[in-house]
Amino acid sequence: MTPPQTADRPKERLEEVVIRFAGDSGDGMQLTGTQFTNTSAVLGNDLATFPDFPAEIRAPAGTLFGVSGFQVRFSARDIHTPGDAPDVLVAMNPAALKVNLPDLKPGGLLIVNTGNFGPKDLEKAHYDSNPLDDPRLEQEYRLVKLDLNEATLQATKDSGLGSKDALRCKNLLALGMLYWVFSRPLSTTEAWLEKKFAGKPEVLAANLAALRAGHTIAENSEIFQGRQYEVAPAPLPRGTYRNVKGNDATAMGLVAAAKLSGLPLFLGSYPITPASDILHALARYKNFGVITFQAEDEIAGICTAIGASYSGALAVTTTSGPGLALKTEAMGLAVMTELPLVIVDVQRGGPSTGLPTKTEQADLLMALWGRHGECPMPVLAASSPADCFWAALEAARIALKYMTPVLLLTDGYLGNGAEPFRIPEDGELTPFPVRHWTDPEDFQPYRRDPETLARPWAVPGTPGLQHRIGGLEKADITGHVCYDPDNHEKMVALREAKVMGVAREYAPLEVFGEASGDLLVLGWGSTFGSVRGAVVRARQAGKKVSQLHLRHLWPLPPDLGGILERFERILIPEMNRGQLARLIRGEYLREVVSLTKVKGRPFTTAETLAKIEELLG
Amino acid sequence: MTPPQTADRPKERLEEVVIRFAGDSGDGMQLTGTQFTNTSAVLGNDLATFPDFPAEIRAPAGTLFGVSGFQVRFSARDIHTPGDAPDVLVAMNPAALKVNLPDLKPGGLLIVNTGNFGPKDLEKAHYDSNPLDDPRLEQEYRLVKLDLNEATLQATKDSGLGSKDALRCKNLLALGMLYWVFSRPLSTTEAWLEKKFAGKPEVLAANLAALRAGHTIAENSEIFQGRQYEVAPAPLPRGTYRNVKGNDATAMGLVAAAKLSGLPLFLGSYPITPASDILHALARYKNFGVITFQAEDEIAGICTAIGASYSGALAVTTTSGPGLALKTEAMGLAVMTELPLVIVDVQRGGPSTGLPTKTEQADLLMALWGRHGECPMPVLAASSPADCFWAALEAARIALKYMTPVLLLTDGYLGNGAEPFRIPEDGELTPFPVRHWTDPEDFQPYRRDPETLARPWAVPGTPGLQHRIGGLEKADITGHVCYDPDNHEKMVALREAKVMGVAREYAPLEVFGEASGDLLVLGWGSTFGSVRGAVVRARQAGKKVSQLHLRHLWPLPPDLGGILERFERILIPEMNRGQLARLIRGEYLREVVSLTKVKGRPFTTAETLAKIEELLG
Amino acid sequence: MTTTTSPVSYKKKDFESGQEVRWCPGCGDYAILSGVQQVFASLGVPKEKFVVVSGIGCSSRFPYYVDTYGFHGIHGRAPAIASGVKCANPELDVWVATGDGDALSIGGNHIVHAARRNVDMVVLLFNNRIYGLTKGQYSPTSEPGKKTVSTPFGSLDQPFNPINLMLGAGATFVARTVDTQIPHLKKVLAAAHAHRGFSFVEILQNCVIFNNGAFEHITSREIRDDRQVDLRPGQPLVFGKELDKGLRFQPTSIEIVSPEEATVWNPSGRSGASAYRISMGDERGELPVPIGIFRDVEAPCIDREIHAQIEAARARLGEGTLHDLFHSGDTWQVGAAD
Amino acid sequence: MTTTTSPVSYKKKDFESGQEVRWCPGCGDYAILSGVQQVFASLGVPKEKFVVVSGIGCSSRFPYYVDTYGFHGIHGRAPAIASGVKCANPELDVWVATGDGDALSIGGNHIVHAARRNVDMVVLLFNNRIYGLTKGQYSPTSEPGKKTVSTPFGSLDQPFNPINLMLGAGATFVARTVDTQIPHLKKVLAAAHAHRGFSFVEILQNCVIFNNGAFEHITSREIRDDRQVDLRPGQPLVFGKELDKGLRFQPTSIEIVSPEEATVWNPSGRSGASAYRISMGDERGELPVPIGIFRDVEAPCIDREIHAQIEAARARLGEGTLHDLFHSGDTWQVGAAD
Ligand SMILES: Cc1ncc(C[n+]2csc(CCOP(=O)(O)OP(=O)(O)O)c2C)c(N)n1
Ligand SMILES: Cc1ncc(C[n+]2csc(CCOP(=O)(O)OP(=O)(O)O)c2C)c(N)n1
Ligand code: SF4
Ligand code: SF4
Ligand SMILES: [Mg+2]
Ligand SMILES: [Mg+2]
Repeated sequence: MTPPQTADRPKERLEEVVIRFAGDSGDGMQLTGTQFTNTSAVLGNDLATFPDFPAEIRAPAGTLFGVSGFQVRFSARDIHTPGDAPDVLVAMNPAALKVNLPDLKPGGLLIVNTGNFGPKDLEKAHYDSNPLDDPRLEQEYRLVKLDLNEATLQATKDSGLGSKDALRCKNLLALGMLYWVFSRPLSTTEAWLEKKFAGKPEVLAANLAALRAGHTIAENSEIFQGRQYEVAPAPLPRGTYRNVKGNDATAMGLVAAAKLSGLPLFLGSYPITPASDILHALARYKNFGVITFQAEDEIAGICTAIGASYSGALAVTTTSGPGLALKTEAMGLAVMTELPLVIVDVQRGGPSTGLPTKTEQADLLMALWGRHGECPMPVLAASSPADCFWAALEAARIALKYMTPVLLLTDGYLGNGAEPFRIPEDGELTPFPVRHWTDPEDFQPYRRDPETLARPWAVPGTPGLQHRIGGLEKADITGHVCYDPDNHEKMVALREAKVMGVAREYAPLEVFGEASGDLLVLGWGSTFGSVRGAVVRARQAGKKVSQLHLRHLWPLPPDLGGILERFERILIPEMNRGQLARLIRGEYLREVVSLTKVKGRPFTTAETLAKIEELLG
Repeated sequence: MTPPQTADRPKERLEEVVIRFAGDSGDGMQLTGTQFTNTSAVLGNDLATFPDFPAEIRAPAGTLFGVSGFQVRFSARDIHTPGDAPDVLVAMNPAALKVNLPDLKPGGLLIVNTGNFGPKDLEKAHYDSNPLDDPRLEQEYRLVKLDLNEATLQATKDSGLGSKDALRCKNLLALGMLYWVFSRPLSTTEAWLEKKFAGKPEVLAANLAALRAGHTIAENSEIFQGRQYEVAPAPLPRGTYRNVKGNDATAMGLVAAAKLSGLPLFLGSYPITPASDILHALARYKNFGVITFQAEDEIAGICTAIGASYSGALAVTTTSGPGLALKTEAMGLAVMTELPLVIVDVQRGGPSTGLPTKTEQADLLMALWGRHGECPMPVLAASSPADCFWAALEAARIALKYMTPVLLLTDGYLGNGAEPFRIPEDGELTPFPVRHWTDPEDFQPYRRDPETLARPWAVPGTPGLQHRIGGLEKADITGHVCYDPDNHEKMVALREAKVMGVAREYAPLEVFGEASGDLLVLGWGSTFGSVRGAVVRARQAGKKVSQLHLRHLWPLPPDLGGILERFERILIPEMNRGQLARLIRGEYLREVVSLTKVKGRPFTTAETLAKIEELLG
Repeated sequence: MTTTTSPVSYKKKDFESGQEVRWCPGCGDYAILSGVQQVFASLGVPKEKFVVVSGIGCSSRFPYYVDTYGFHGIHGRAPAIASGVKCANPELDVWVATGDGDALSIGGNHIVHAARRNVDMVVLLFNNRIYGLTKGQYSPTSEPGKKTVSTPFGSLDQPFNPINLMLGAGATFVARTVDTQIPHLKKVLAAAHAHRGFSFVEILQNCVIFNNGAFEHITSREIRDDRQVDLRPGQPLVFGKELDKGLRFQPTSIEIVSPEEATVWNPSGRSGASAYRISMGDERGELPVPIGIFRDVEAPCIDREIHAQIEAARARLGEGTLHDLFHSGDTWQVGAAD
Repeated sequence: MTTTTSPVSYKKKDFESGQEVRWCPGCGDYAILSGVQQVFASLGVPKEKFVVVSGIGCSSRFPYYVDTYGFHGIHGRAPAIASGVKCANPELDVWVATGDGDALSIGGNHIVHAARRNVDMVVLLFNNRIYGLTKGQYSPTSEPGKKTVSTPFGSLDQPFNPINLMLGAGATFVARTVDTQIPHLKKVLAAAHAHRGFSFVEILQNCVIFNNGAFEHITSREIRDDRQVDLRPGQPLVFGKELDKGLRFQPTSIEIVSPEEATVWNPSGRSGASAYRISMGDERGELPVPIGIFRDVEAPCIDREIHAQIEAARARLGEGTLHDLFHSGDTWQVGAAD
């Protein structure tokens, strides 16, 4: 948003806007951001959001490490990331200002709650003097100073709420202001408040009053110089949309897979940031027949899932890096017993406990090779919050079809971020009904389907199919324990062939841009959006650059090698130290340029673009 | 051994002989083989042995899966493997015959205990008729049939032992016979028996009687046609030697490292085949100040070791594949806290429980990349049983010098196999005394040594150095918890740089054979011996082939790339599906030929040779 | 544990899998196997409903020898795998075979959690006080000072008392029996099966190879009547060859008394405090070692509760459909509405 | 736990690390931190000897705030890390800070094994009956039916009673105290420290954010005198505002009686059966909740025993040298002998 130089009454049309709400953990910034998002979604904007909250539950008020932020980008175009730098920053206190101001675009709109700029607040944010007194602030940004506390107390004084509780509504007041600035209706938020505080009329009244007061203040006072903006709906594919967070989309994908396969869904999991939300989401789907089992640890999480898979359920386990590490041994058991299982790893900053609330893509090689023995497994990755739905569905489908564990990689950025999700239309999702084996005629637990190499799934309770499985090497066909050297080699090869066979059914890869050129930007996972943004801009600038984004990390798509050959150079941006690059080099003996970032933060479009420009001169 | 066609009184000289003892688990084959080995060692032969026992503790007598074997190769030359095919097979029962006969060299000496060839014995071995009645046996092999049971009962009848116990001595009788055939003295075994059965005079008498009877029978009866052999001492480097199993050598290397560093040794471990013997060996070194802590599981094994490392000990944890999988998460903690730690993985057949008593090299990629987040660690491998000593010593030295966990890979073949070990002479081992940090002056737990990048090792109990470490990302220098994006990237890079820096001090790689040529056989770990044998023979046949064997798998040696360039082709034999091959391809963009074997068994020299010949035409 | 299927009649051999049994000759596991097969045949449960889950160890080979569904898992994780099996399908009759190392060393956490959750299964702990399969290291039930390959100078750990550990974890059925006392074993296993919920049975088992005679002082024919007291629900605590001795609970101790004065055993008190007390024995080791049923109380089983909760949700909200799944939040239209 | 160093005098602030404390305002952890710092200052142990080890959780942030050696480990593994610290150097004064999830969910096995081995350390279990750090899932000590983010329809698990679990594991010192009762907390921690061996202290801790008031019914000022009984070694079991009620042990139950008739509390009986009994309470919940010292018995500590065994071996065999290491088996010469 680059506001025009002169103040004008008619609404200005903007292509897109990035707003960041920042305040204390207790200031309700996540809620405010979510409300703004939902309202904008209903208006038909394309959207992407990214929350960024502290590792602490309730860090002490006013501290720098306690700042909680929520960024939303809403657009009249098709967008793929929550945006690099905000156009608008709402800073509820000095700490929020200090942490976030460096990101605000020059000339951006800066809304500051002066009510929290007392000496103590400044001290907690390690400010020597009041930054609002610095004249440069007003020169560099469009500064709007308002005592939101005071305004909120005024607005809510008839609600019947004490002043402490009333003050809590100041985020709604800020929201109301922004609704006016960006020409959004209050109705979505009003409806939500009415539902949420149905039983608490005083709280409801106060919140509604604050929201409306914000709107009125913005409209009537001169603080915004009457400048109001509009962002038109985006030309998204037609359909019904909802906003989804990545973790919720993963959960939905799993439930959809259960429905489409006709199996009950079983989740064995142990809470861990940033994966816990998948557990939380699935726990709510009780009337969908979903079983969620909060296990004693990650090992029990996967082992209960393996047991449930043996019992015939669509079994899933969800975790993040440290938990994936703990599941390693049991993943081998799932490979050996050839039971379907979906393992979701929502990657976070490592190694060890690392940066638990931050994002990273550094579990890729572990997902591929981090098991003892020859232990192959399909590995998939989701590329956006809404894509988590499709990726989870695909992971489950492969697991069931091939009788194999499948590893799905997402990350903290995808899991917590949100964007609009087009709801699949009736008939768009093809059912893949799964029938357990029931025929006792010459049943052999390791006799394979000739096409998929899947073994039959015979579940306890089925008469006549009693058999034993386990982690020791299995004899081909019979599945008996077998130490024979040749059988071992054969079974190792069969397990490998089965997994490699999954690649046969991939749809052809789609290159964005020309099918050959100077540079291919090859990516996987959550870098999709920033790469797309950068490639679009580089192409607009006339560069011969294309983008290829991988859903399947193992087995690699059969047409990948050919595509790589058609480009002069390959650039691989990753939030790690070059793990996909290592895989591609080893697989295709192809030199690649690795762009790495290990900061617990996603790439910005600008960073990727800079690298493209550097390479293409 | 190719026995000459005519029977001759003077002893025939042989270059080398491979003997395999095979019988029931209860027949004492391991003991018999070990005694033959020790006696031959004292005679100065070069030696290599390989035991091969069933997964069952005491499999039912006479069954095929209960056969226990022990192969020893003794030689007048420098040798590196226990040999491909035996020259001599001792078969104590039909099952042992059936399992082992296919391996015996044509014309080889076959000694069979006819006392165990009753109908029941034959049935248990799934023989329809008595194989001894098949005339081909006598045509194809030099068959010696003797009722060892009867002979043993005769020999021991004055010992005072009941016949059931007396029969147990039949392995000694067989041993006595072989001692005569190969001109070995009885004294080593006699002395050993006297020590072992000091408190049991009747058992001692019976064993001695059986041993001597075997010798006498061989000498006086005509069963060996008076043919006696000699194998001269091998021209080994001068020095004092002892025979060592790989696992014992690993234990000795760790104790030596403790002595040389001046630190107490702490082992936190959980039993698992084939690694348990390292625990057993270390548990005996109490008067060396060694602490062995048998933990509740592998996670506790490594966590107690990490705790002990924090307390200032040389800390070690030992395991095999499934256990390594479980230690994955804690290995990340050791990386983040930058504490010295040696992790030994005695690889076995996988995936999952796999083939627990068999050998494999399929944990390499897991050792390199099998941890969440960017989690680098030096990885070493031992190449022969005796080399386990040197590899363990080196692993400990690196861990202490660089303040890092180090992973040492051996395998079941190395761990259980044995060969002569030249005892280091006084002064041959350089001490590397470790001094914990004690200086409180401006102490910072993450201030690094500028050369090694190691952080100071300040141990609890040291006044003035109180500090906190843990798994969250650390601020550079201070080690405080730090979520700063740039610091994270910096620390990831520093940890990587520290590990990569280890390569600076490697000795130059030594190529066996010319420094360039048509083919380089590149190996790691226990394939060393079979590759060496094959390369020697190919070179004798005039091929331009050389061998390079890697001690350091990560970081890779800086001179490796240059060496690879000097060969037309690279062959990588591995007991996996091509893991080193993948690493080399990715690292050097160099095409390689992968020779893989996943049978739970080591490569034979012949297999490697065949591939070399195929490649070189 | 109960199942809702109609009774079927079987013979022991119907539960023999035909796989060659690979334990050492003389191993106590053989008798246990035979006892379990007899019990299975007697329960009237269709054989396809049985699932035997195990970890790793000699004892964990158990499932291979029983002709039912079987899962030979990984070391220590059998209770977790079994929890998954049972919670996914509560109609199954789930048994766990595990060793003292498998269950109490590496698997200690899973077994206490399965107990706490009261997952409806029978756990058979083959306690030979040693690691058999890995060739003789001491285990968490080995006596202190034990010399083994891993403790050549004698172990320094205090052992667990498995009964107390399980009582402490809240197990709703806790019992002990002996490999060589098959009638007792069968009686105890039948009771364990009849119990609805988590049933833990410690079986004293002889490992002839690595710990031969470990329980001789309790189980040998000559002395066992004096060294054992069978905890029989509703029966007085009497023991001795002639049943001529009894045990009586005092406020903070247990006394040996005449059979008439003996306390009547009640394993169904909610607290399990008496079970704990009798299991601990006395300081001087004079009291006989209890076998039989320490605890047997009713409590909700998580496996059934899970499904009940699902049914309740379905009853209230209707079976969730794909449409519900997608439309549970705010939605909006792009393009023409349908 | 005892250390052999000379006493030193400290103030509480000597144990403040100066790191910004990052718990939620009002969290019970603040009071516990302050109590522990006071206790540390009072023990006469040189501060460099203290090592505080933790796992992961809000409570596991503890080591950062105490100016001693500290190790913030990984989730659930603190007892194992601490066992290594202590066994490598028994002179250290080792403390573990852990939460109900950290210690009893993922870490359940390590804590029972540390207890069994009697590793000399003090374990502080911050029991808030919830997962704080991961934002409010139920924990193994949460009450059944609890609605949390991971159990929106109510949890179906039965909780552990941590005291019973630790008694069952054979812990030699077991106690309970309360975040808001600092004098009691200090008294109990001092006793835990004085105990030579594994000392387990459950601290009832309020999580203001996710489980506010979880212990109100036991700890609120108005009712706590009637709802708590302090187990004081050698003192009668009395309670009530006016100490006007007592508890008396009966053979299989506990009665409320007059103070004069109250049983004198003895936590040092080997079996721990009385501790188990009083911890279980009664079926109707009428008995007050015990705090204080449940068990306190002497037993060998593995950390010291390890070193004693090494010393004994050294005394018998002499300190092993490199030469001994290499020459312990048969050797032979190649080439001229030296
Ligand atoms: C992860 C892992 N760690 C260790 C082992 C090795 N292991 C197999 S069984 C066993 C212990 C067996 O003891 P127990 O459970 O008492 O069974 P038993 O053989 O005595 O019946 C061990 C340590 C393994 N298979 N997997
Ligand atoms: C291996 C692993 N699994 C899961 C987590 C996530 N996690 C961190 S703390 C915690 C539970 C915290 O609960 P509790 O131990 O009761 O501590 P509190 O925060 O309540 O003090 C969990 C599940 C983790 N860090 N590591
Ligand atoms: S080692 Fe022991 S427990 Fe294992 S099969 Fe043999 S006798 Fe049985
Ligand atoms: S979430 Fe609860 S336990 Fe954690 S710091 Fe906040 S109040 Fe304390
Ligand atoms: Mg055992
Ligand atoms: Mg908690």
